[in-house]
Amino acid sequence: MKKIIRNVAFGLLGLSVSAASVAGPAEDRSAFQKFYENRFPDTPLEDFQNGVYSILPSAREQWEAIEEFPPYELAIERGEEIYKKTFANGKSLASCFGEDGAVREQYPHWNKERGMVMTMELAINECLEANGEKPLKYKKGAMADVSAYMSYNSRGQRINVEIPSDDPRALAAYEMGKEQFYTKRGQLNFACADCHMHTAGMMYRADTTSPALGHATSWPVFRSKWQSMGTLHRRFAGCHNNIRANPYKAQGEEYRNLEYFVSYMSNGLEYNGPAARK
Amino acid sequence: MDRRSVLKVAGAVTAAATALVALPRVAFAAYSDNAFKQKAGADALQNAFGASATTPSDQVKLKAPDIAENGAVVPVEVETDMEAESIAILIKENPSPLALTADIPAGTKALVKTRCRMGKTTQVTAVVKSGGKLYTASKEVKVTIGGCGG
Amino acid sequence: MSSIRIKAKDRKGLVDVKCLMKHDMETGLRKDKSGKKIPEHWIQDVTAEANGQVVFSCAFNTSISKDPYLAFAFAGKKGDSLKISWKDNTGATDSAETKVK
Amino acid sequence: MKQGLKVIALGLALATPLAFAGNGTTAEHIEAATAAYKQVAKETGYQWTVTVSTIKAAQKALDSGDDQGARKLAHQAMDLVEATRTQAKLESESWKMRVPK
Repeated sequence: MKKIIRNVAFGLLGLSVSAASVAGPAEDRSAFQKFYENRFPDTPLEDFQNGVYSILPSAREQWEAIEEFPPYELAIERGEEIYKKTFANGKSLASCFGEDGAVREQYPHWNKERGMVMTMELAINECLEANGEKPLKYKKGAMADVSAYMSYNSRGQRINVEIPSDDPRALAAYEMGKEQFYTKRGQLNFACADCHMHTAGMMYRADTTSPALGHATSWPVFRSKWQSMGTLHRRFAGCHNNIRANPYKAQGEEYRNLEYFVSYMSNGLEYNGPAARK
Repeated sequence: MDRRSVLKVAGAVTAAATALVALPRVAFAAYSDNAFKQKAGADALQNAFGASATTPSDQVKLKAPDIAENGAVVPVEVETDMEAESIAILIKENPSPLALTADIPAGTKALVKTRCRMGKTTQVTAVVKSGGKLYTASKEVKVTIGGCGG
Repeated sequence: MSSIRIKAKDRKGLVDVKCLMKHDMETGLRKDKSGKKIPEHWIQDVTAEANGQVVFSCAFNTSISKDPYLAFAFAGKKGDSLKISWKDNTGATDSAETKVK
Repeated sequence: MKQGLKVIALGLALATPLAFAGNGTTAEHIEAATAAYKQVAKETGYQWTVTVSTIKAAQKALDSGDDQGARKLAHQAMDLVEATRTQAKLESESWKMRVPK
C-alpha cells in the first residue's frame, strides 16, 4: 500500500506539467477521455459505462452471471408502481415526466432561471411536492426504485450534458464539481481522481478501483454490499466516508455539481442504468 | 442413452428398488436436516445420496470465480454431460457445507446455476451423482473482506 | 404479487429457465440492532413443474444467497406451462406460473 | 499504512500553530474543537469524520467523569481540525496538477 502511495506521488509529479488550468470544459473532457483511452487501451470507449467490469475480466464474468437475472429488476417493478400511482390530486409522476418517464438524458442540466444544476432525483421530488405529495429520501428506497424504473426506460439514451456558455454561473458550477473531483479530502487524503483516475484499476486493499469515465452512466445501482438499491449520491457519500471525509448532503449543491462534472466527462456514453455492482 | 438403463446393471437382487427409482419421481431433492445440518461434507453426502465415496472427474464442470467479488453473492454453476441423477454443491468452510442438492429427472439437463454465500476463502465442490456413484470437481474461491466498502 | 419471477425461453427444444425468488434467507447467525439473533428463515425446497410434471427440484441450505437465483434447463417447448414453487422452513409456500416463450 | 498517516497528521499538526493553549475547562476545550471544526467546514468545505467521532468520544469521556482522557481527546480533535485546515490550504492550489492536460 505504502508503495502504491509513493508511486502515485511520483506519477503526480510527472503530471504537473503546468499548474494553471485555463482549458475550458470541452478541452477538459477530451483530455479526460483520452487519459482513460491511453490507460486502458483494450477497453473500447463504449464499454466504460460498465464501470470496473470494463477493465477487470475476472469480475466481469461474475457480474454477467448476476446480470442474467439482476436483483434490480424487482426495483424496476416497485418503481413502476410508484411511478403510476395516482396522487391525491388525481395526477401522477407521469404528469411530470410522460407516460414512461424516459427522461434520463435530460439530467443533469443547468437551470438558468434558478441558477442551479437540476438532477433527475431532485426533479422527481419537486414533482411530488408540487402536487402535494411527500418528498422521498434521496439515497435509497422508493427514490432509487422510481429512478430505476425511469432509467430503465431511458436505456440507450446518450449522455449529452451541456455547460451553457451564456451563463457564467453554469461554468462556475462545473468548476466547483471539477475541483471536488480533483481535491484530496478526508483523513486518508484521497481525491476522487487519485483512486478513480491516476490509480484506476489498481488494488486498494481487496478492491480494484473503477475508472471515473462512465461513473455517472449506470445509476441507480443494486450493490451486493448494500443488498439494496442506491442512488449516485448515496455512493458519493459512501466514498467520502471511506476516505474519512464527512459526506455532503445528498442533492446538496456539492454533490449536484460533482454529478454535473462527472456526467459531462462521460458525454457520449450511454445511460445504461440501473445496474448491478459488487 | 437412457440413464435408467444404467440401473439395469444393478442386477436382480435390487430389481425391486430399481423399479421404484424408475417410477415417475416426485421431488427427490427434498430438504432434510439429516443432510443439510451435517458439519462434514462426507456425512452430508452420505445422508443426501446414500454414498460418500467420491471420484474427481473432468466431466463435472464447476464454474465459480477465483476471487469472489462479494462473498454474499458468489455465482456458482455446475454442469455435466454425464447421465446425472442428482447434483450437489458443497462449500467446505461454511457452517454446514451442503448448500444445494438438485434432482435431475430424465429430459432435464444436468445443469444448475445459483448464487451462494461464502463466509471466507473456501473450497467449493460440485458433486454429480451418476449411476449411483459420486463424481466431483473442486476449486478454491478466495473471499476477501474489506475494501472500498462504502 | 408472487415472490417468484420466472423467465423461461425455448432454445431448440431445451427450455432455459431463470428464476429469482424474493426471500431473506436468514442464516440464523445474523444479529439485529439490539444484538438479538435473527432466527433462521430460509427456502428449503424448490420444485418446478412443466404441464404438471416435475422437471426440476432442489433443496437449499442457508448458504444460498438472499433472494435466491436458480437457473436450469429442461426438454420442453414454447407454450408449455411452467410452475415454480418454494417452501421455507416455517412451512410458508409460494408459487408462480408462466408460459414458456 | 496507519503509521504513515499518523506521521502525516503529526507533521501537519506540528507545522501549524496550535490554536489554543492548556487553559480553560475541558468542556471549553471540547467546545473550542467543535467550533473550530464547524468553522473550517464552513470556510473550506473540508470536514473529516474522525474529527466528529473524536469530539464525540471526548464528550463521552467527560460525561463519564474522565476529565483527563476527555481533555486529551479534545486536543486530538483540535489537531485533526488543524490538519484539515492545512489539507484545504494545500489543496486549494495543488489539485490543478492532477487534471490531465
